[in-house]
Amino acid sequence: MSWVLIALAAWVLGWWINTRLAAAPLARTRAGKLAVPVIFGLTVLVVWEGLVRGLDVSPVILPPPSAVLAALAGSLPVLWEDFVQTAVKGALSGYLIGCGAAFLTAILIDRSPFLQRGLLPVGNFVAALPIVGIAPIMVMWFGFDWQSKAAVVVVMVFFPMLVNTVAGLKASDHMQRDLMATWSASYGQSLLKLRLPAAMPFVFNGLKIASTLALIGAIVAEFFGSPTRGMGFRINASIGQLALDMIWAEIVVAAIAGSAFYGLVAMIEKRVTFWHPSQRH
Amino acid sequence: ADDVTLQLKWVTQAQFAGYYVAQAKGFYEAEGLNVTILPGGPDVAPTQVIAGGGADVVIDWMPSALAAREKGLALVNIAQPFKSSGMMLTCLKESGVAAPADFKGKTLGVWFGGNEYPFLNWMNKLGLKTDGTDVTVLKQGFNVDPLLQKQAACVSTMTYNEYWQVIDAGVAPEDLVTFKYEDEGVATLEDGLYVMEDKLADPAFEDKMVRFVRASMKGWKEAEANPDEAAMIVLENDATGAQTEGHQKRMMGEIAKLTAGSNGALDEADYQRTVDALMSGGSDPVITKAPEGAWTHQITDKALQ
Amino acid sequence: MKDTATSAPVIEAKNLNLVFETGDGPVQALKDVNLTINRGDFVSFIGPSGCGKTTFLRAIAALETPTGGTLTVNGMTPDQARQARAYGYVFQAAGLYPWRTIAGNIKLPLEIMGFSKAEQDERVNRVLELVELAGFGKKFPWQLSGGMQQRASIARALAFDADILLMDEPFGALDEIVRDRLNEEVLKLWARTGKTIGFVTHSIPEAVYLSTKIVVMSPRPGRITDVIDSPLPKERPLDIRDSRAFIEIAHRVREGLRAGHGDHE
Amino acid sequence: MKDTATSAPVIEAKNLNLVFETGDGPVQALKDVNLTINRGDFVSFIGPSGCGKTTFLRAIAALETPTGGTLTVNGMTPDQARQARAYGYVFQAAGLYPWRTIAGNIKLPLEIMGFSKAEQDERVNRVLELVELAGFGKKFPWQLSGGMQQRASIARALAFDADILLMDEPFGALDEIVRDRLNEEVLKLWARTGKTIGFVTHSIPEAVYLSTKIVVMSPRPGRITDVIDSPLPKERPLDIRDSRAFIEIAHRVREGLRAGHGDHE
Amino acid sequence: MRHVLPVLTVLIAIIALWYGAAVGLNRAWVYDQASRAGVEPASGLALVAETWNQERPVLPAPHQVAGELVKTTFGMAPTSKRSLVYHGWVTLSATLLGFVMGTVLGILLAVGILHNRAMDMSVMPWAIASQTIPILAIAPMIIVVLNSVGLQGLVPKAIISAYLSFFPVVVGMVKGLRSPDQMQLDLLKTYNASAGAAFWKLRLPASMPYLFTSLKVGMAASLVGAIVGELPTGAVAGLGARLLSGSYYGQTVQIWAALFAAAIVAAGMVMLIGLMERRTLRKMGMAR
Ligand SMILES: Nc1ncnc2c1ncn2[C@@H]1O[C@H](COP(=O)(O)OP(=O)(O)OP(=O)(O)O)[C@@H](O)[C@H]1O
Ligand SMILES: Nc1ncnc2c1ncn2[C@@H]1O[C@H](COP(=O)(O)OP(=O)(O)OP(=O)(O)O)[C@@H](O)[C@H]1O
Ligand SMILES: Cc1ncc(C[n+]2csc(CCO)c2C)c(N)n1
Ligand SMILES: [Mg+2]
Ligand SMILES: [Mg+2]
Repeated sequence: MSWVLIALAAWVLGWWINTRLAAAPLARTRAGKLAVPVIFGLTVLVVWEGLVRGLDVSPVILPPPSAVLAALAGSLPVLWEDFVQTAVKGALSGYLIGCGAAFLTAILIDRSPFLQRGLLPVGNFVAALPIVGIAPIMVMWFGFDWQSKAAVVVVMVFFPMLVNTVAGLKASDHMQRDLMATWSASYGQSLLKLRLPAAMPFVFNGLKIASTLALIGAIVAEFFGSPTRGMGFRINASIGQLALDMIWAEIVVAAIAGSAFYGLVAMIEKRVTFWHPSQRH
Repeated sequence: ADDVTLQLKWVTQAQFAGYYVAQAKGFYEAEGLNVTILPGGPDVAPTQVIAGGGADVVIDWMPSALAAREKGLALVNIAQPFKSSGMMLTCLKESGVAAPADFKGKTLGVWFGGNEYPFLNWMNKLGLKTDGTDVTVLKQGFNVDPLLQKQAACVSTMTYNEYWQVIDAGVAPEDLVTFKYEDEGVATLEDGLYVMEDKLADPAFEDKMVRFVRASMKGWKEAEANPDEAAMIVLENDATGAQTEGHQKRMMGEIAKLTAGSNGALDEADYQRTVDALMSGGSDPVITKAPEGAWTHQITDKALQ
Repeated sequence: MKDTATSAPVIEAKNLNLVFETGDGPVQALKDVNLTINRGDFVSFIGPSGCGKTTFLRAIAALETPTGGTLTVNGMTPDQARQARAYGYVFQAAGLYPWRTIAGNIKLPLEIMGFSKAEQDERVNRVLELVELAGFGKKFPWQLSGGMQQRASIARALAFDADILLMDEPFGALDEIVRDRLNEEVLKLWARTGKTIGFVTHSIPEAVYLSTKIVVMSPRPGRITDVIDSPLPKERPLDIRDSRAFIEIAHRVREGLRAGHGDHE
Repeated sequence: MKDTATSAPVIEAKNLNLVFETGDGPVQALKDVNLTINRGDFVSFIGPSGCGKTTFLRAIAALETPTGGTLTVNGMTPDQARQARAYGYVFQAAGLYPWRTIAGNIKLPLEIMGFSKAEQDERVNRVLELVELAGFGKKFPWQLSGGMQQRASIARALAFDADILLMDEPFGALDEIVRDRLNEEVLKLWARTGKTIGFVTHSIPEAVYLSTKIVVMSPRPGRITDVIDSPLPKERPLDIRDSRAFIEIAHRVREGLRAGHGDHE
Repeated sequence: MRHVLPVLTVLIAIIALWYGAAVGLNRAWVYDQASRAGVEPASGLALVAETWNQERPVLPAPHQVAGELVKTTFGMAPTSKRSLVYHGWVTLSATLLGFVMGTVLGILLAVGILHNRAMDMSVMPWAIASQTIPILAIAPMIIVVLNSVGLQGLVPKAIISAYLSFFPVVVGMVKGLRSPDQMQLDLLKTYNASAGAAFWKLRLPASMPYLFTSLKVGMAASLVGAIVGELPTGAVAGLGARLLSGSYYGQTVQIWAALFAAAIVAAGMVMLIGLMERRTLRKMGMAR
């Protein structure tokens, strides 16, 4: 029971600190911007630990964060091997191929409104195909190693990226395009000097959406066949062994890697689209 | 009537015909039971379900149950309707596998999620490392595609199910080589009934289980006697509508071979063989010490008298 | 029509019509427009909101396609003239590219037209000076006030030597003083280079002060109601605006406008 | 200062300072501004772009907080005055809510201030008539021309009886003829209601024509360089603009502006 | 409709490619079968015909999928367990419940983020992190945990759906509620409007286009959630179960039919939202 009280107290304390912190001038500094979510996260962890212990939840249902941390620290080599297999080989390569292909396709169909009108509705339809359905097919086609995971990721990220890039290529306003016309700029020139720069905020929107999808796709695809390593494999195998601490350790790795990747894309976005009003304030 | 929830290890199919027959023929009702049968699937770990209180009794394979017990989940086998193991490795003849000695250098499909232990034990016995140096292990999905696509030389199959899927896919039996775990001497106990140890101490629960096992075994024997009818009962209970009559009838026939010879009571020799196999896992045994109290005749004794 | 002895028609519109097809029916933006603009003319367009001034300028620059009549630029179609890079166009809003610095924006047409690097830099500096923005080349557009952005966009149109300069309310957002100064600058530039200039404005004094020809338009459908040739000399100090002749023309323009305004805008 | 015998200070600024903290250092938008506006005054603010006109108006309406000096409105702080709903504000752009009809937009402040339904409808009709938009109440903003939108936004500010009307370049986007007409309307309204009006404009004639008091400002940092009390009578036909007195004031304003322009904006 | 012809063209191109791919991918099997039987493999048109009509093809031909779809939707009573209508409805009901839950949660979070700075700073990074967690991995745990507190059937699936659909709604609504420009906000300030009035009269109406866009994304995510949620409940019923059992028995035609059924359901729902969007926005005068 006391653990439950500790959890409650931690919640109140964390909330109080954050409210104070957010109101303070510190909140506008980089440290403040980092501290608030970190404190929020820590609060969640303490509450979780307290509730699991206090309510005596079986570790085969939900392990306490301390156990997860122990598993994390105790199996770093395995986690690293899984990470390389799934995140680097599967997700990253799929992300690069998928986003790159979508970007090129967007530029290719850019000149044909006919193709765009035809491809985008069909694209939206394909994007609605659930990955859990695509994954077994990809495993069947591309084998059980990382190539099939990359293929799933390619399918997942392709359409969000395509739709965003196509929208972005239309984003330059009329006057900016007319200006190019008065200079009699060639198609390539106006693409390079006007429409691609103007498309960047949209392109990055697509890249950000895709960045959260990629890792999930790779992990899920491993449920449908894989070599004996990889984050999805480990999670799947650990369920049978009731090693929930290991499952959560993998989930933590996935969340950190996913968030870090998202953050990285957001950072590059800030650099590239420095001129956009949303980046200025 | 007393409520009982049973968690199956897999989707609704003739593998679990006994319970569906008992349900359909009113055997449970006659014992004053109201039984809910929850189908399983590749994403369902019965051990986790029972730990979470989602079921009173689960069907699981003994390796996985014993591993869970060592993890601190006190599961107890109260009945063992399956006498023999139906697991085997099915290989394409053209891949050049004729005997276990040929596994070296090949890719083998294995089920994970708690079903990998018998395989690992066998490989250990053969002295083959599974980390890719001797054999390459492929975590196979739900089906036999890796074999049909020739991504693996052999895949895990059950005599009653996946083997027939290979056949149905158009591969002639002559083109296949099969290794039954039973024949290789590495068989472990499959579908048994498990409950939580602490609950067994409760006489009311014990009584409920006695009645449950009694009715279930009656169902099994009924199914063995009338396999076609049993298969149709299973078919009626399949909510996905994906099963076919032919496949289920054939499966029932195979299942009957595995349940034959069991009256429901666990054979201690079988249990010991399973434990020995699991403990002999070399550097990485499934269980590290002989389990205590992992099974009981408490229920079957009363149920079968 | 005094000292434009070198009169050669640069822009000729004959019975020009332009109809926009919109969701709820066609909109006649230009109706039977006849106008000749000679080399070296400074032509102002004035008229109530929505009368088709912008549309006419855009048609000249081949940004809109007339639906009737003929329009020639230097004897070519507007589109051929566009491909010959005959135009410098200043839009109503500045329309700078936010990801390029001011200098970068001015360089843009030069890059597209393939000027050499050295030439680019030299021209950028020259026009920046002309619009009094020297020293601001490295700033980004949003770091400048609205008026400065407007001037940068004028500089951009001046950087390459287009024969024909089309300006759509370029000084709309500026205060009177800056506006006066830029009016003087444009006049000087025009006198020096002999460019042909088309200029849209809402300000009567501005139109009269700048132009050799004032085109008064009326809306719905857009027609030319009056073309006034200015008797003012080419040399125009600011205080010419207090002269008799000036006030007379302004009056005539105002009357023309008022007539077109008969019905509420 | 002739017939404003009922002079009671409505807005009083004493040594007002306002500094914006920006990424690259502070920007002094207002410096030592001293100004008294009496009840019933029509005050125009004129000055080069970026001199702080908008900022001053915003400070009066409690949309910006001064960093020094005092500013009182009816003896209260601007924020208290805001809470007492003392202001009607017309922004530089029309700023209509696109999802509301013209009538709906005008109703907005009335809803917020809790007028009854019947009262709302009655007032909407009255002000629509006032700005000559009767019959357009059911249209959406984008179905109107820019000038009409601007008038709708003026109507919105007039719908509730704020004592103080603050208008930031309300006629910037209109052509001269429409502008003249609206100038007359505003003058009539002011004469009838005796409201206190603060009015920002770039047009010298407009400022002179409308105001009882013209405030000339200079930039960087924003200071008041001249406050001119107009001797023009309250009754002002449009052709008063050709009168001696008018031209003299206009000249004085222009001189004041030019002085402030000494350094480039 | 100016979309019909282009879409048709693209569809025809895809179908043609698809048929071609079916020949390529299914060919190996024909050869295998022939060599196992010790006969010459078919060639030319006979080969093509064989690759397009296999029992368990690697890639089923379009007509096989279409046939299965038609057979299982129109060919049987909607209440039959073999009817896709039945399974589609099972999935759809969880999708809709989850969608409603996720949307409400998303909007509440967005309102909280808007009005509370601490929430703004702490919730967003974690909302992003939450979406990087592989849902399929924790779905079984969610099901088990909910099961242990007595929740079964529709609700757990809906919760997983909601987990996936709240995120696009939060992101879109935060953006939408913040979309009014400074002038629009200042206007209300001059009226001394309360935060509530600002929300109802300005922020909410201004956020409508964003809301509908995120609802469309959220609906698709919801459907994926419902399907994922069906896997660990034991393949009982629903399109997910259909996918799974199809996969389990290697019935590719059934997988593809279920896949298309899911996409059709999603597209239908998204179209419905689009319809509501157009009606609402037109009423608000925002659609021209
Ligand atoms: N792309 C278009 N589609 C349909 N109608 C248009 C289009 N462009 C302009 N119009 C209509 O054509 C008419 C003329 O427009 P134009 O922009 O030329 O007016 P303007 O004289 O430049 O007005 P302003 O002084 O407001 O700039 C207007 O009635 C306008 O509504
Ligand atoms: N929010 C702000 N942050 C920083 N600086 C600002 C801000 N608002 C205005 N300024 C600066 O304060 C000064 C005065 O601006 P203000 O908008 O009051 O000018 P203005 O006289 O209204 O000009 P205009 O005629 O262009 O409307 C300018 O230098 C401007 O850059
Ligand atoms: C992911 C996955 N895990 C385990 C099994 C093995 N398994 C457990 S019960 C059962 C009955 C088969 O009819 C089978 C095969 C599988 N197939 N797929
Ligand atoms: Mg125009
Ligand atoms: Mg201003």
